[in-house]
Order: sequence, then C-alpha cells, then structure tokens
Amino acid sequence: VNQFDPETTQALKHLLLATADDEFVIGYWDSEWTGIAPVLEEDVAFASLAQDEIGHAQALYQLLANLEGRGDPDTIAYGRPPEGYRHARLLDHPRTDWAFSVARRFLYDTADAARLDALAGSSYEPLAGVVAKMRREERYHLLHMHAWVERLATGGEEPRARLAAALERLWPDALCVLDGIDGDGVLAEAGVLAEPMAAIRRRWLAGLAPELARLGLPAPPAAPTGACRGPGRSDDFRWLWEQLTMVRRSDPEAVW
Amino acid sequence: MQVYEVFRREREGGPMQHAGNLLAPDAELARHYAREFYGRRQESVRLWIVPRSAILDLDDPDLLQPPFDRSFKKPAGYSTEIKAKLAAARARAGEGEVR
Amino acid sequence: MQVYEVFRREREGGPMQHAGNLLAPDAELARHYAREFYGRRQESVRLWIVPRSAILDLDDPDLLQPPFDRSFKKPAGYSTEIKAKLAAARARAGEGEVR
Amino acid sequence: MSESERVQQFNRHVASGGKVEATDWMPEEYRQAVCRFVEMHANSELMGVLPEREWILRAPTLKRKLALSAKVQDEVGHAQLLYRVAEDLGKPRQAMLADLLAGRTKFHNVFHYPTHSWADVGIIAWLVDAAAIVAQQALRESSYAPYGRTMKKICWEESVHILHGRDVVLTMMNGTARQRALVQDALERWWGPLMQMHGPRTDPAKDRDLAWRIKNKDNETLRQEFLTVYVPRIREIGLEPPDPELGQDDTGRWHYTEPDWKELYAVVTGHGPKSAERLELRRLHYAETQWVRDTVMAAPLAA
Repeated sequence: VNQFDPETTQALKHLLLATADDEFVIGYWDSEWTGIAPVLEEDVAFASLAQDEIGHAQALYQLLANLEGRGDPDTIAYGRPPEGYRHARLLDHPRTDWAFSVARRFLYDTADAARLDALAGSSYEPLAGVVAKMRREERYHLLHMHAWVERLATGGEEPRARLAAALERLWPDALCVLDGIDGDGVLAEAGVLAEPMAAIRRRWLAGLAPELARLGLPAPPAAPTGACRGPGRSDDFRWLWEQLTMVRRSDPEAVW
Repeated sequence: MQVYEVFRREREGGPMQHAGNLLAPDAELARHYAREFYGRRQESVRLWIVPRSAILDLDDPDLLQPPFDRSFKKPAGYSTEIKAKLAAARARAGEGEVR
Repeated sequence: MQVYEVFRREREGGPMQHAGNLLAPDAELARHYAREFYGRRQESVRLWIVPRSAILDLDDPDLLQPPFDRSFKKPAGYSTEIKAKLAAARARAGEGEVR
Repeated sequence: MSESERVQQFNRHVASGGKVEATDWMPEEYRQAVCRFVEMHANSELMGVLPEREWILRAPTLKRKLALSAKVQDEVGHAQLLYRVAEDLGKPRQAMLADLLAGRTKFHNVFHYPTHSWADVGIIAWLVDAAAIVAQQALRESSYAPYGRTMKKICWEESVHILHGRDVVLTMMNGTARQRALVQDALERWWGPLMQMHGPRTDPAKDRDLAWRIKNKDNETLRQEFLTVYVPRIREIGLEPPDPELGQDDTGRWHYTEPDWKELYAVVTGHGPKSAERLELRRLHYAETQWVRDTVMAAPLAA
C-alpha cells in the first residue's frame, strides 16, 4: 500500500536518489585518500568516514528499490550514465588537496546533519529508521571534521590560508546540498521532511555562523545559483564515473 | 588523595591488564602501594600505575558500536557465501570443464 | 606528536587490556585514532587512552619478585635508584623497614 | 655481571622461548636485527597498499568497494602498528619513511608488480595474503614480545582479507568464461612472485633472526606450508599454477621449478616493474601533505 499520492511519492523518490547519490559520490571521492593521507593514523580514520558514507548510500538505495518495487542498490548505484546522477554540485569536485577535502567534508557533514535532523521524525517510516542509524554514525563525522577545521584554522598561516581558499571556492556549491530537491514543499506538507529545503538550509547556516565567525573563516554567499544537482556534470565526475563503472562495463553479464 | 589505576603483566610476553586501583597522595606512594598489593603478592612481571585523571575514557556506543552492518570487516561476512560458491566451483571444475 | 597507550574491553564485564599505542598531536585526536585502531570493527565496548608520559612503569625484577630470575634484564644501578625512592616512600608511609 | 656474561644469559633466555620487552636491556645487535626486521615488514605493509589501492575506485559492487577499502585501510593500520613497534626500538617514524622513499630500505617483492584486472584483486587478497600469513603466524611467537602481540592482531585481520579474496575469486570462477580466463591469467602472472616471496632456502643454523627467535620458521618450511594448503584449493576450482613441475612426493614434500632468485634480488633492490613508479607516487603524496605534518600534526591544538 502506498501512503502518499503520486506527486509526493515522486518527490520522495527524487529525495532518496539525491541523498543516496550525495553519500555515494562523497564516499568514492574520499576513499581516494585511503593509503596516502597525511599521517597513518588519520589515513585509517578518514577511510572509515568514506566507508560509512558508502554504507549509508547502500541503505538509501535499498529504500528507493523497495519503493520502486524493482532494482537493487548495485544496479541503481552503478547502472546510470553520468547525467543520471543527482548528487549536489559540491560533489562534482575532485579530491584536490587535504585542506580542500577537509573543507568539503566539513561543509557536507554539517549540511547532511541538518538534513538528517529534518528527516528524523519523517512520516515515511522506513526512511525515519535509516535516518536514525545515520545520525548515530554521523556524530563521529561531525566530531572529527570540527576537530580538523579547528586545527587548520588555528594551525598557522599555511593551513589557515589553504582552508580559507577551499571554503571560498566551495561555499556556492555547498549550498546545493540543501537545494535542488524537486517537490520539497510537497514533502514538507506530507511530513516526510520537517520543513522545506530553504528553511533547512537557513537552520544549517545559522548553526555554523558562530564557529565561522570565531575562527574568522569565510561566510556563505546569499543563495545557490544555477543547477544544483545535474544533469550537467563536471569532467572530474565523468572521470570518477569511468573509474567506478570500469569493471562492470568490461563484462556486462559477469557476476562480481 | 588521588585514584591510581594499576595494570600488571601476569606472564612474560603477555599484555598489561587492569588489576585494580588504589588511593595515594602522590606518585611515590602510589608506586609503593601498587608494588605491595599487585606486585609482590601477585608475582607480577611488570606494573603500570596511572593517575585516573590522565585517562581518556571512551565508551560512547555511537562511536564504538555503530549501527550499520560491518560484516565485510569480519569472517562472518564471507564464510557462508564461500561455502556455497566453493561447492559450485568444485562441481564445475569436477565436470572436466575445459577452460 | 605524542605516544598514547590504548587499553580496550572486548565485552561487558571483561578486563581492560592493553592493546597497543599510537601517535597523536593531542588528546582529542588520540581518542578518535584509538577508536579507529581498536574499535572500527565494533570489537571494543570501552577504551582507555593514556599519554605514555603519564604512566609510572615498575618492572624491576628485584622489587616485584616474579617467579623467575631475569636480573640480566636490568642494567646495573637501575634498581638501587628505585629502591632508594621506595625506601623514602615507605618511611613517609610510616611503615618503617619491612622484612 | 660482565657484558659478555649478560649477552650469554640473554641468548639463552630468547633461545629457550623467553621474551624481550621494549624497555628491557638487550644486546645492540639484537635491537638492530629486530628493528630492521620490523621496519621491512612495516615498509611492505605501506607499499603493499598501492597495488590494490588502484582498484578501490573501480570495485564493481558496493560490498566489494567496502571490503577492498576496509582491507587497504587495515594494511595502513598494520604499517602504523609496525612502525610504532620499530620506533620504540629507537628509529623515528620519519627516518624510516625517509629511508624507504629514498630506496635505502626494502619492501616485499610482490608489491613491485603491476595489477591488470579485478581478478588480480582476488588473487592478491587470497594468495599473496595467504603466503604472507603463513610467515606472519610464525611471528606471533617472536622473542620480541611487542612484535608478537602486534602480529596476533595483524594475523586476525589478514584472515578476513583472505576470505574476501577467496570470495572474489570464487565468484569469478562461477561467473562467465571471460572471468575464469581473467583469474587464470592473474594466477599465472602472480605465481612467480608468490614462489619467490618466502625467499631462497637458507641454512637455519646461520640465520641470526632464527637464532634469536625473532622469526621461528625458515623460508623453505614456510613455502612448503603455503603449497600444502593452497595448491589443492587452487586446483579444486579449476585453476592450474603455471609450473609443470609442481607436485608432491609420497612424503608430502612439494617439488617445483626453482624460483628465479635473480629476479627476486633485482626486484627487492628496486628494479621491479613497478618499483620506481610506486616509490615516486609515495614520494609525491608524502611531499604534498608535508605541510599538514609540519603544522597541525606537529603541535597540540592551540589552547
């Protein structure tokens, strides 16, 4: 039985796909640091964060497959052309350098936390269940990324300059993590989301403002501009897509 | 007075293991009491005496027992699948399957 | 970077056992890294993380009387210095010469 | 007690199964031997990351992506654990990394070779890790106690890697004919390095590391153990190692074409097919992140 009308169900599918793709793509980008991070101890920690996101993506793709009554997490995750992915523009950037990855991770995890807060009491029970687990695992992400932003911001001229430059570059795209969801108003009315995306975004930015001010870090621009979640994708993401689908495309009937 | 946690090595080569704690006004007496209670009578090979205030305690279940499946990090994530796939692969190989 | 020793408890009620050590610039990251090295497989229910500098190490065979003779392990003069400290501590504890 | 008397007592102690801790007195020769042995092991774990790391972005399913990333993460963890053991013997981690990146110290032969397909990921995780664990299980009884204790944790984690690798290979053998061919091809490329991995036969009497029980089994014993367990498991699923001489005599002893020890020597002295490229990649990443180690990692958080 489907508890929502067709329009709300369509918006819910779009929300699930967009959120799952966010987790999937950042999980892939950040897994590139595995084996080459600045210090062995941090290498192991950052690899855990990336693995967690892949686990979250898997759970969200499963919800989408259940809702659509077909497919499975692997076919959804790996079975589309680059233009078929709905992740936020923030995740179209490559790994770049450590300060860039820390800044992106910080912006993403804090935005994701605001999104998860807005989904915690969701009227779509299966999603509320997955979100409850995600919020527990995201606590460590937030602890770790706040710790890193604090250390880069106060760690001397070079770390601070690199962090500030990365935040300056990423802010416009970071706003897209809490934008570009067609039908978010309908989802709020149906209680799937606690409030529309624009309100969640304001709550996220208000939450960050004191820390950014205390550390003297760049503040966000007014509002996102341009397409937030494709279909146009960066060359960097197309390179990543080539990598993550390479083995599957090499033998379509194969079993992996 | 401060609480000191005491760890001891029972047998050579073994790991240090928490044995208990004691109250002492300072490190010297803590070492002395630890030697008396955990060293001589229990024939320890080695003792570590640590002021409890220096210990960072971590028991947060969100950090240590996160809810999503991590069977891919444990034997249980593979053993059942391997049993079934091994049988199939042996059957295939056994039929004189020409590669 | 400082060395932190890590102790872990595998299941409720079990002992805190030394598991290893790691490098970290400060306590907060030491906690995160301890979680990573001794908890990323959900294998611990509790961790104690201790800066190595806070540990009082007592492993002098003369003082602990372990069940075997390992006197060769200690360079000459080591135990005399510790013995002097312990004698002072014993005096302060008002126990006078024991045995 | 005279110095030589102390050394004799020490030698008797370790020969009889006695243990040595980081803060114990030990002959300088023993300290150097253990430090070198553990450093080479740590280098191998760190360099061993690179061949498989290329496939973390190419894992074909979500489970394989998680499993491979967790395996490579474990190897980074093993490098950390082992560099810590070696560092407590007196050689700072930066000095060990500098020597590795400058080619002054070595790492295992198998990590100097290229990977060609996802089948390599299965063969490496299954057979290369299996050959390694045969040697590493013996190290759990090392006379140097911190190394022995660390090896218990490392061996447990390696056992999961072997299951992951075997699962990848079995899945491909049950898949398409093309997948089976990829696995056989990978086995043929990795068989030479695998047979060289435990090293040439040595006279146990002359092996200092054995005398001090830093390690407990000689090279040929380890190779025989590996063949005894894994050749049947390879053949039972339709794969065949590329050595017509490979077989057991009636005492159960394996005979095989003599491994190419000249290739082994060339490879471990940095002349393998991927030696230079991988060391250069490590140097590049190490240099790119030097600023993080010089600042954030160098001092506690500003109060």
